[in-house]
Amino acid sequence: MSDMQDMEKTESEEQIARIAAEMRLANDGLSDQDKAYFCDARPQAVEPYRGIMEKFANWARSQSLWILGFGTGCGAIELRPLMTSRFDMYRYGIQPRPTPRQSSVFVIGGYASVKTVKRIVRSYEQMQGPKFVLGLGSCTVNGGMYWDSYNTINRIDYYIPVDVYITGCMPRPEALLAGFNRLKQMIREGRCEGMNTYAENFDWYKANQKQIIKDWNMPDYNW
Amino acid sequence: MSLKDIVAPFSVWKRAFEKPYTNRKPLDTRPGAPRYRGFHINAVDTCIGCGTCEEICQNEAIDLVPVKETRHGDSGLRPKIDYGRCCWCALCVDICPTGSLGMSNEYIWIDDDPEVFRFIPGYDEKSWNHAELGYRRAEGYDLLEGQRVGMPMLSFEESRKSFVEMVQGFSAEQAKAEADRCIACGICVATCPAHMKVPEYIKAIRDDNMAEGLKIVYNANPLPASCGRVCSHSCEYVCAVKHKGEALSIRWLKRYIIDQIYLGDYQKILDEGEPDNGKRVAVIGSGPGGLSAAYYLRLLGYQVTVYDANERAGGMLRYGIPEYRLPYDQVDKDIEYIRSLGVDIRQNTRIGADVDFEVVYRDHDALFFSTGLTDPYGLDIAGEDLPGVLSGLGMLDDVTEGRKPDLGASVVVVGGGNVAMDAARTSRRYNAEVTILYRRREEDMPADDEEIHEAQGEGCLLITQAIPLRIEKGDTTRLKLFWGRAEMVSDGPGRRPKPVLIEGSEEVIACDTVIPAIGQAADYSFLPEETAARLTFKRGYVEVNEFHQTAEEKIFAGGDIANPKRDAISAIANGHSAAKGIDIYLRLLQKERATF
Amino acid sequence: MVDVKQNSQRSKFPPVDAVTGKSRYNLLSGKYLKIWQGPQHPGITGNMSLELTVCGDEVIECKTHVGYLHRGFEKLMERRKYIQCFPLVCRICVPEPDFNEYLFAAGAEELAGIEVPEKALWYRTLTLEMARLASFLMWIGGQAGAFGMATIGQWTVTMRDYVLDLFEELSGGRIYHMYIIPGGVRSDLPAGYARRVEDTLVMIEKVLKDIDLAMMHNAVFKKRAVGLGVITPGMVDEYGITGPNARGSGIRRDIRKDLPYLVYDQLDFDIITEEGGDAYARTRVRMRETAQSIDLIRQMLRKMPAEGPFFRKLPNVLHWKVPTGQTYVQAECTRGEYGFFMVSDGTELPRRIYVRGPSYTHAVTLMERLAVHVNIADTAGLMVSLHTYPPEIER
Amino acid sequence: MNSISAAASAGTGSGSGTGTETGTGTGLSGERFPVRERFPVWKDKFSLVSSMIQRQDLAFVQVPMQTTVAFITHLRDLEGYAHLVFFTAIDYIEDGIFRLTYMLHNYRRHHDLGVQVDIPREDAGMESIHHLWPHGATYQRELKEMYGIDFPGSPGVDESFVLEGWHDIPPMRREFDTKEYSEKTYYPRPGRVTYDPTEYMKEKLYPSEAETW
Repeated sequence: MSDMQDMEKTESEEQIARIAAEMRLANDGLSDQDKAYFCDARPQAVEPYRGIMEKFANWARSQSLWILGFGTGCGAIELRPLMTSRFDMYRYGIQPRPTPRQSSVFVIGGYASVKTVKRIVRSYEQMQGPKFVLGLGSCTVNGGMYWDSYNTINRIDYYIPVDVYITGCMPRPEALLAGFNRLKQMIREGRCEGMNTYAENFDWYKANQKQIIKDWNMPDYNW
Repeated sequence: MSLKDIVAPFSVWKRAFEKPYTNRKPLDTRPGAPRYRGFHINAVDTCIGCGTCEEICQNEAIDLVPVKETRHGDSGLRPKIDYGRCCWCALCVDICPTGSLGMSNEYIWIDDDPEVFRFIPGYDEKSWNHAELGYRRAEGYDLLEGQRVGMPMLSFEESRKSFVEMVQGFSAEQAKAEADRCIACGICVATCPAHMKVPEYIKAIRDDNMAEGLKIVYNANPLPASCGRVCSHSCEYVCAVKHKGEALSIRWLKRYIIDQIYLGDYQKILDEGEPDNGKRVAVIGSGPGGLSAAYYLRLLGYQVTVYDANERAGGMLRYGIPEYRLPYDQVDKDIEYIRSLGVDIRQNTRIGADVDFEVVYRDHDALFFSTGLTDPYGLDIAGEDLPGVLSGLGMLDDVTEGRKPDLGASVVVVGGGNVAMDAARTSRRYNAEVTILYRRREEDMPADDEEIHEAQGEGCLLITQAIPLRIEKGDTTRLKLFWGRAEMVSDGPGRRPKPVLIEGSEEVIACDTVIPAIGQAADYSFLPEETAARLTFKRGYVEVNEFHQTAEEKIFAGGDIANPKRDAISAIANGHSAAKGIDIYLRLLQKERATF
Repeated sequence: MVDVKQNSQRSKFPPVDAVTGKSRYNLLSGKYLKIWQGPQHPGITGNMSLELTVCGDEVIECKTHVGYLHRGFEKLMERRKYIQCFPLVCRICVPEPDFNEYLFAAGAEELAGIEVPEKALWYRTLTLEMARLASFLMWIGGQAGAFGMATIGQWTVTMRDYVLDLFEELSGGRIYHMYIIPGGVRSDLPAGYARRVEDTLVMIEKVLKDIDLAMMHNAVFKKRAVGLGVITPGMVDEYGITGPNARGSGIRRDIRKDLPYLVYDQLDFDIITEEGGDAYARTRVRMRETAQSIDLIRQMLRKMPAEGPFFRKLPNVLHWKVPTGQTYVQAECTRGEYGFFMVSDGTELPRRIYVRGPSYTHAVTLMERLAVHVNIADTAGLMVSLHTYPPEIER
Repeated sequence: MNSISAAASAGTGSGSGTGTETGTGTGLSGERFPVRERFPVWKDKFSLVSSMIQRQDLAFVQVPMQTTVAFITHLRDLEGYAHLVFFTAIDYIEDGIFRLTYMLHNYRRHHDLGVQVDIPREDAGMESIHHLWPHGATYQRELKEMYGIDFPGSPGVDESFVLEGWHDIPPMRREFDTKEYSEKTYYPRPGRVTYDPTEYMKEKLYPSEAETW
């Protein structure tokens, strides 16, 4: 009897271990030596707080949007006027931050070349949640000007989840501000679930990313 | 480094007391500049869906989608813009031939769904649809040329002295420059009765590839030398470039291709057609309809015999159009090529008189007739049978045959069609003083605008809203024509106003000759009665199906007798359709026989 | 360290192994550290990166990595008609698109043998100088910001924004003007434009005075910029250095004077040079050229013809065949010699368009050389002082 | 400054002056470098294949592959063409060649000289010029990456420059179709449909087979 139980127990333990191993990321792009340095866990979807707490948290989040200071494309040029005195986005609770760890908003500044997509993915994954992505310019929607270029992607939403799109080439700083307002509104309504989408569809995103980033020499999830 | 370097930076603290540069409400207080290239607007009613915007868009951001009803000169398609592609360069606005496309100065469009950034400007409800401000093409900047390349023409002083062709034809540079204006939208193709691939042969001119051009032309029109001169060019009325000013000289460009190639070289370029399949088809009438049918039937492998009552082939092209518009050697060029393919054209063979219809009917597997309108309408007024009253067509016939018409010193032509203009201008070439009387207004005249213009230029006096009342013998001249003034009276909505005689307004012109040229009717007398009984007629026209087959399945008909458009190019198209129809009919028949 | 210095003196390159091409520094020794500055870094100009090997806080090897903004313009232009290249070219360099527009137009016009109306030449020059002004203003902010003086960036970027307002009024676009088209320009000046330009210039001049006090006479700035990244006159030809970077070393070269294009030969100005060849001298050159640009704009507004056409009709652009030929047109942009090498094979599509951006040599070869022995905190300042815009490097 | 009066005589065309030998108001005495006179000399020494004067300040010469680097060295050291403006290639796939273009500038004469050399496309390779100008190595790196032209001995020529992890044929080669590659790799957003006006009007206005030819 106890033998049987033992056997069952070991079986289920093995099962759990196997499932757990499957849940681990392979990190195939890394050398064995480097694998030890990096985490192999997957991103997890985050449960919202209960009731009013979540509402309060969302309000607080919407009031302080910190942009990652990464000008991925030409759209970055309109961030400068926004940061400086004429449009002064600091008064809206928006400010640039130098590192992904401190930022909550990633502004994809227009087109993204494959080389940049790799950095975008890396930076995005390093950002702490809750995090939001703003697609700036037509290029993020359907390739824009560079729809037939061999080196720029057409749709950023294949690689990272995007919350708000601002069309234009270039969108004026006002359009950007309006985009931030929209983002704030969506955050308050609790509709910006990009981060959870990413966690839930992690394999799909990862497959897309790996399809275009040919020399994958980083961990599968950069956390 | 000095003390100044330490102190100076502090001096700019004064800026702390200046008015801040910050815009307090940037979203509300700063609309786009008056010329801002914001979101697109489009006047969908002005737009003709030519697709030039799609053509120039380097981002392939523009699609053409069905929005309106398709009609001639308007494809019914309208641009739909993908803002996931657009770069707001506004080249589409610059090139738009109708000027319907513009840009508003609105620029904010934000959404969380990337699929929504596509819309049809002017059709989809958008806040900027009626924006006043925004980018428009500036005055003095234009990517398209609205002016035609001038066609070298004889001056009116010279032209009215002789029957030398008035339009002299483009030089190579002129043709290329004119061909360069084409935007290759293809709107004209639907309107051309023969659906000639106009943009393609114009491209051949640009590429200086005349052989290719000839092939494209002959694909739909076996009488291009004639058509290139006298076609009614309905294509030019719908040409997208016309919205910028003047339409392309499509007709003259076609003529340019033909003028560049000698008849002797045609055979090297054009397809000779299928080998003889042993079937025989008769064609009655060697006008454009008959010749077109004969040509395409020959290409399909049929033995074709053309019966024609006149001394020379060409029908109205030769006998109805004076030489200064269409020289006879050009008609010959077209006909000679068709003849060289093995089409048997029998002149001076009037059906019913020289050869029996029944014989022709029996000896051939199918029959196509396009005998045209040969019976001129009379004026139906008193004195019409006086000597000196000639029919317009009759006079033109005489001139073609080389007989000098007896016109006298002054001529009155009654009518406003092309035949009237031809009669007037021919009379002018015989040094007669010419007056043209027309019942309606000048804009109602069915003749081509340039015909009217040239007739007037050559010194013909045009009197509109004039109704002839009676003709009497003249005192010093041969005749006197009495006419009354007409006023235009509305004839119900959607119908053109009709002229009504103003009672008591009577004037008189003394003249030697009166030429009524107010239209013609068909003459079906060659048809035996029992055959005619089997065909159906409607208001003078033979009723035919889309393949120009009459109620009698072996008989096909086309040209002016079966087609209210009554122009050469329609007749050519009819002939082509009939050739296809005859081919289908005979092949089906063969199949049926094989199955029995 | 002695070894390192000798190495760098002997070689034009960061010391690399002749066989493997790899760095000679052994990172595993623990003596050196490799740091990536960019592409996600506030101290980098645009989207590019520097791979720095440091020993302590001294950079001993620098390698520039570009390509983050590569869109393959030259390939895309090979499959677009000439008129379709027109919206494309301005995107090659974001802060001053007009030079691209002008050079593309000039190249196409030269190949096609099209003469541009007199007024269009003035308008083109006006937009080029305004672009220069806008670009320099942004650069001044960047240079100051790289040395920790963010306030100046606040001023100048705002001033640049007023110039962009002028552009928006003129052309309908703030950043991508798409104003200079083959054949001329796309529109006339709006009514009262000259006045509004003048108002903006007055505002900018005032700010420039303040900047002179706050930056050029700032002990901190001087301390950091003087002696940083010295370009000796001998290096200029060797490294293909052009523009203010060369003029900062006392080399009198300016395409506007040497090979006058547009209406520069009708304007009164001098080539501005400074001695020293360091970041400070380059900053002075650019500050003075900003003022010169303002002066040129004023001259143009005064001398410009009021009447006449501003556009000459092209052949139908939908099938515009440019005759076979090749040409190279160049212009003096804010950073140096900007050029378009255009080859046409007589078809509707260009055979080859090569874009020569000055940043190409400045940001790669020159930066790799100058960054050696620079304090890591100054690399950003050095990078900015070379005034490089990555999109024109990789195109 | 007498620049205004000088302007009257100088071509004001936007670079389209086709070679009237006028002064340019730059303070440079006399006419531009009479490059035409140098051609025979170069022809003897470096077996020049052809030469073309595009503008008074721009000329192109073509040299054989063997003498190219010697010629460029000669130009740099003895003729004053010290500035390498750019170095690039043109793909003439139909002729099976790459045409390399070295654009050199002479600051004394203010003259540009494009030295062109045709090299076969198969196993394309060329002598390196990195020893003449350090930034030549950068150009060569780019050419290797974009066209697959090898420059043996050029530092870092095998390293990727702009692209990263590129496995296809070098993208600037003409046989590489960027649109096709983009469509198969980067998923254009679906759902677009367009109609050709000619075809659409045919469908609507004359669908009958009788009018189709």
